[in-house]
Amino acid sequence: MKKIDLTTRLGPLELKNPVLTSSGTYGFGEEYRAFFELSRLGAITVKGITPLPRLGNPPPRVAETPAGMLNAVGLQNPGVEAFLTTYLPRLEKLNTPIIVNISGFSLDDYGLLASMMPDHSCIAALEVNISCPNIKEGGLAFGTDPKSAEQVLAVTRKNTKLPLIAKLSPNVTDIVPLAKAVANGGADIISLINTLLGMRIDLDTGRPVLGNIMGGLSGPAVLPVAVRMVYQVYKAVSLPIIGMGGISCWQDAVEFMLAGASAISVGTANFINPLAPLEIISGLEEYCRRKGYNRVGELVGLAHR
Amino acid sequence: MKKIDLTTRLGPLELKNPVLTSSGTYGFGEEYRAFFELSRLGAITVKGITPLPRLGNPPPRVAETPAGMLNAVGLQNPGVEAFLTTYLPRLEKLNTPIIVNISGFSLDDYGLLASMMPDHSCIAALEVNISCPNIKEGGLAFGTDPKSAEQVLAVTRKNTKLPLIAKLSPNVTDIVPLAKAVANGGADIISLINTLLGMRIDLDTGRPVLGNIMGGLSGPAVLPVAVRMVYQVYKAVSLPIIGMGGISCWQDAVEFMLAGASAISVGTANFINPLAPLEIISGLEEYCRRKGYNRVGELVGLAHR
Amino acid sequence: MLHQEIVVENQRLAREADIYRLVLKGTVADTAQPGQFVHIKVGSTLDPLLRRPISVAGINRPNGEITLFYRVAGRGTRLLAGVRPGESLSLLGPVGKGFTLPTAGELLLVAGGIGIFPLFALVEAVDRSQVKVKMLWGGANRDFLEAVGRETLFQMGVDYAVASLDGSMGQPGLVTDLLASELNKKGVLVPETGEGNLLGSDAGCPEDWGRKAGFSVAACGPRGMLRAVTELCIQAGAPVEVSLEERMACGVGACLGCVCTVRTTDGALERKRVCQDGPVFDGREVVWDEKD
Amino acid sequence: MLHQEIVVENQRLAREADIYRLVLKGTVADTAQPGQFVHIKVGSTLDPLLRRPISVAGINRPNGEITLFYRVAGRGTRLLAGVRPGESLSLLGPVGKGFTLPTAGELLLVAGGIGIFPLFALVEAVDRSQVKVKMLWGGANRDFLEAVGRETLFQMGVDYAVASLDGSMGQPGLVTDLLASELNKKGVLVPETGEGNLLGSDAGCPEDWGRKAGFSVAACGPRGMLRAVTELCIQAGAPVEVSLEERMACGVGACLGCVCTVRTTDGALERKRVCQDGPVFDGREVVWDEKD
Ligand SMILES: Cc1cc2nc3c(=O)[nH]c(=O)nc-3n(C[C@H](O)[C@H](O)[C@H](O)COP(=O)(O)OP(=O)(O)OC[C@H]3O[C@@H](n4cnc5c(N)ncnc54)[C@H](O)[C@@H]3O)c2cc1C
Ligand SMILES: Cc1cc2nc3c(=O)[nH]c(=O)nc-3n(C[C@H](O)[C@H](O)[C@H](O)COP(=O)(O)OP(=O)(O)OC[C@H]3O[C@@H](n4cnc5c(N)ncnc54)[C@H](O)[C@@H]3O)c2cc1C
Ligand SMILES: Cc1cc2nc3c(=O)[nH]c(=O)nc-3n(C[C@H](O)[C@H](O)[C@H](O)COP(=O)(O)O)c2cc1C
Ligand SMILES: Cc1cc2nc3c(=O)[nH]c(=O)nc-3n(C[C@H](O)[C@H](O)[C@H](O)COP(=O)(O)O)c2cc1C
Ligand code: FES
Ligand code: FES
Repeated sequence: MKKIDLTTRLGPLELKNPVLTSSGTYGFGEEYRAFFELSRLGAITVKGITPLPRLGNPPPRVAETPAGMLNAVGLQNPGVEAFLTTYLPRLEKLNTPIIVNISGFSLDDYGLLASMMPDHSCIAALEVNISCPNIKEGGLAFGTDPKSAEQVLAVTRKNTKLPLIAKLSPNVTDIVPLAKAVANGGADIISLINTLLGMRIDLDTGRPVLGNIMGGLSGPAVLPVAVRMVYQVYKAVSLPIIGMGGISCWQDAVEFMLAGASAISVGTANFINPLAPLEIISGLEEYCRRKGYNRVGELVGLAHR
Repeated sequence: MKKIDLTTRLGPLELKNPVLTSSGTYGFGEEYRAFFELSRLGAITVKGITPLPRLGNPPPRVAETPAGMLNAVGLQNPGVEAFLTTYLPRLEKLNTPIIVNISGFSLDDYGLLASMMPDHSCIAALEVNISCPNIKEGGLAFGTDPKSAEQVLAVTRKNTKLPLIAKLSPNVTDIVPLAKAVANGGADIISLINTLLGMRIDLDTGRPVLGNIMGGLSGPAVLPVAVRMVYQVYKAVSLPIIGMGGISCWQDAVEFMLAGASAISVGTANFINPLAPLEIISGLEEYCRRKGYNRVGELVGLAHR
Repeated sequence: MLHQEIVVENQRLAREADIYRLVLKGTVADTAQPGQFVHIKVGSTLDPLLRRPISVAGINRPNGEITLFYRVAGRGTRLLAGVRPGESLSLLGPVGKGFTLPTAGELLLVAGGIGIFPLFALVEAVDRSQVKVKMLWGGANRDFLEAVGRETLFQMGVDYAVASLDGSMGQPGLVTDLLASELNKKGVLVPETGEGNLLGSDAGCPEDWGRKAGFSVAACGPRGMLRAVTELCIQAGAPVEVSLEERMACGVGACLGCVCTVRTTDGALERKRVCQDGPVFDGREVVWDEKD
Repeated sequence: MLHQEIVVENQRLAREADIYRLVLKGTVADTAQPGQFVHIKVGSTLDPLLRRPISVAGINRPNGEITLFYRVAGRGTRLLAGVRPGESLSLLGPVGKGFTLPTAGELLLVAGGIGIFPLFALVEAVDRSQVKVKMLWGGANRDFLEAVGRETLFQMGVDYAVASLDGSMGQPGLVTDLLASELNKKGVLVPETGEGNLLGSDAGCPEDWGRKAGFSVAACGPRGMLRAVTELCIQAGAPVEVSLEERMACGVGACLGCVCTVRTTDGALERKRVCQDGPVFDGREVVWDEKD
């Protein structure tokens, strides 16, 4: 059986394979340790970290939708200090590259978070979340205005040597100016998509289901929107892309890579099938073998031919 | 059994019930005649009409997605003249209010289309489509820029006395400014949402599935996004709303009405269950009865309490 | 148009080929015509969303039964394969414009792979005391042909010839090779001029030999094959009907999702709906290269 | 943690109540504890998407079987009801922190409606030669109570009292009325001061009577009931464990979707995960009014 080269280069970031798990869906990794050896993952992206601890939004925080789900967690996290002292040491033991997702409410927040992240630990990159729809104070605002997005990346860049991933929001009229802006700001990699803003109403109570009224839509339902945005960004910007949004099987992963993603990330699908990332790794390998490719990287962007 | 008042008032437009069928999914009505008496519908919205006949996009034009579908029909239609001479007389016979969906590539197009629509026929209103994602020449551009959107409505308003429905695109950062703009332009009613831009790639060919590469996402998958936008527009603008996007059963319809829609429209669901509109009418009635409402209109916007 | 029909049988024909025969009892049988299809809701949830079109392959009016054959191609047909006798399925149909039924002369059927299924219904429907029917059929290899329908063909007692790509059954090669020999035998095949494309109009048809000879062709299979069949029939001046496939949504002509491009008699391009204006089209009007 | 288990039985208990008993054979039984749940994939497609949490109601280690009871509440449980013996289901679990198993004294179980299911497992697990167990159970009416579990309770031979809203069975009223009488009988109930809310801390507990009296309470049911039970237990100075429900996504503690608000011993608010830190919580720590 031919061996397929799965290593993946994303600008300054090199990974053993292109399959990641997504921020907010994989806790701090440990929650999924019972299912398989986590070091088999390309990387783990941890829950969004803010400068101060956050309680997040009141429950209910999740609602099901056709082939998707809404969440309004609201960035519940222990804050950067507890993250560094309590969680990071445990993450070191997972023996996998860690990507830390950072979220701020001001430019200073992003600068601070970036400056506090050690560059000689398991942290392989920072994912700059400018796109969280579940908080009122900012987040999404940074992600919908190209100028602000550029500034966030620039201030983050100034405060760390770690590879920077800019995570874009799909809640925009045109994704391309945003992608260009974060590239100008100094992003090394672009990840997309975060969740689409949605809501549901409970027929019994007549009130919105979520405690926070609106929430972020994820899961298979959003896949066609995500593939489209990866395709558009690949065409317009030369940075490598981490594609996500609804990926639940290797076929989905191939679709994202053909559209232009150099790596892919599994989020909501973990909730249904914790083995999804592993199945995707072997599915990608098998697809390359069947199609006669030697490296998984050869798939990237083929749909643009 | 208590009789529920289903009549629905949308500004200048009064309908016998709040259940419509959506443009592009219901042909010119006749296609669904075999299933039930079409006069039972609140109204039928016909396929988008342009000044000149259009062949539309090359096939494939549809692709399935999780709980949804993409279409890239590209406004295939007979053109306004054939519409008036061939189709309108047949529509008269359906004995149902007809809403004509009009699409243009310039302000003049919209003005022309509006001026050509007779105001003493079965045509009960014009739906001004400023949001079609499947054509390159315009359409979507009008729907994403508030100023253009306002102009389109204004020029249409000047050319007809018929009630005007502005159909908004969900492919925008913020739906509210668009809704305000069409209100300023002279819209009587707002309908939303049109389709979300998406794409799929075929794993066998490695190429986009759709002949037009990208297409519009519709069906249950988009429901949470649509409900959210109806909720936002209801809060911000005082015009009545026709809600649509993924409605496939009466529960979905109730959700839209609670969010703020005065009427709802069934699109993709017709393809799976041609009886869906009828089932929704009786489901709405039953829900009102159970909850103790006398008029279906009492549901509108309740989630905002 | 909308029917809830009871599954009488849903059985795999052969391990290797993943082909199922599905027999349904209900009212579609009353009106179904060869070449029409039914649009089936698979599964009870919102995913997969759309109905699946499957051709009517057998029509048993007295029993109120239709027979369908399907290949497990993806998620939808896989779900369909799990349905058990006694359960019911929602069908929309019968839909579409079927094959013309000749009442005299000769009918040549040309099938590629599983394209044979709708032709079964045509064989059944033709009055074989008046019309001479011959089936030409091509497939990958013996296993496939055995699994898919050799037995059925045999039982129908219809004259047939097969071709297989690997030569393991019948003549090695394509079904269009069989057709070419057949037309040659009849002496109606115009030698190719080498001047290229005869498709898309009657213009290229030098003489009406085939039509005069009183035979017509009905074909179903992959698009490439249908194109080749049409080319041969144009050379032979024979009427040819082809059954096209296209991805479908509504199945009733409302969404314009399933179009193919045709050239009308006045030369203009038009987009016709495979579900309603077809799936059976005159091969000559089809524009085989669809570009914009 | 991820198991494919075989359906041994999946049977409706009674027409009117739409409640099913599901028996599964596999390895969850080896480690499951009363109060834990399994997270079940219903259906084979992407809709419905999320797993469904169902409490473990019976654990048969020797046979490798667990028993679940579920009410058909919506699309997911309706699909579950269609699963047949011999088919298999994907389970994630057993998940969560279950009930504390007392080894002496008295255990009062308080169940509201279908909240009785997880308590069945607790009754089974407690060593009743050492611990006195009594079940208090409330439901709408006799039909419901008969359908859901009177028979099971009877077979377990556990001491019980029931209350029904319409008085058609047992004492008319709420299960919390039963609890109040029980606590009164024991003489541990502090008369209400009228000074309001005792919830959310131990501060309001005047004396540790209940604890000293060697009995504890475990409750499962609607949130309003659990709150009332907790209030009574605080008045009685009795330890109380409640099993909470919240909408869930991952079921493993990763998504923070299923939180409830608790007040830690130092008075700070915290959001704990029902799936992992619960579903069983100390009633006193739960913040029953969740606002922001
Ligand atoms: C008029 C008509 C009649 C048909 N009759 C038969 C028949 O008698 N027996 C039979 O086995 N099949 C028939 N087909 C094809 C059948 O409809 C598809 O194989 C089926 O819809 C695939 O569904 P799926 O969910 O299993 O596969 P999917 O997962 O949806 O797709 C699997 C593969 O099938 C292809 N496909 C999907 N939809 C269609 C479609 N509408 N037409 C063609 N290819 C498609 C896709 O390109 C994809 O590669 C017919 C198609 C049409 C249009
Ligand atoms: C830890 C835990 C243990 C449970 N144990 C049992 C049990 O032993 N037996 C049993 O019958 N039910 C149990 N439930 C409730 C059960 O999970 C829900 O009834 C089920 O998920 C509903 O799914 P559905 O698709 O049928 O309904 P849906 O269509 O999803 O929803 C129907 C109704 O159920 C409610 N609901 C949806 N999800 C949940 C949820 N996670 N928790 C509570 N309510 C929900 C919704 O508000 C809605 O009104 C438990 C829930 C939790 C959290
Ligand atoms: C419960 C939940 C929590 C999330 N939290 C975060 C977060 O903290 N930061 C972030 O950048 N994205 C967050 N996301 C978004 C995901 O990382 C991902 O971009 C999105 O869910 C789309 O991928 P999916 O469809 O595979 O889930 C969250 C998603 C979910 C479902
Ligand atoms: C096949 C198809 C064709 C459509 N054509 C039009 C159109 O011509 N004009 C228009 O305004 N909307 C068009 N739409 C959008 C629908 O009217 C509707 O806004 C959208 O599909 C969302 O509703 P649904 O999810 O119920 O289908 C089309 C949708 C589909 C699926
Ligand atoms: S499938 Fe809708 S027009 Fe043919
Ligand atoms: S359901 Fe994900 S943390 Fe509990």
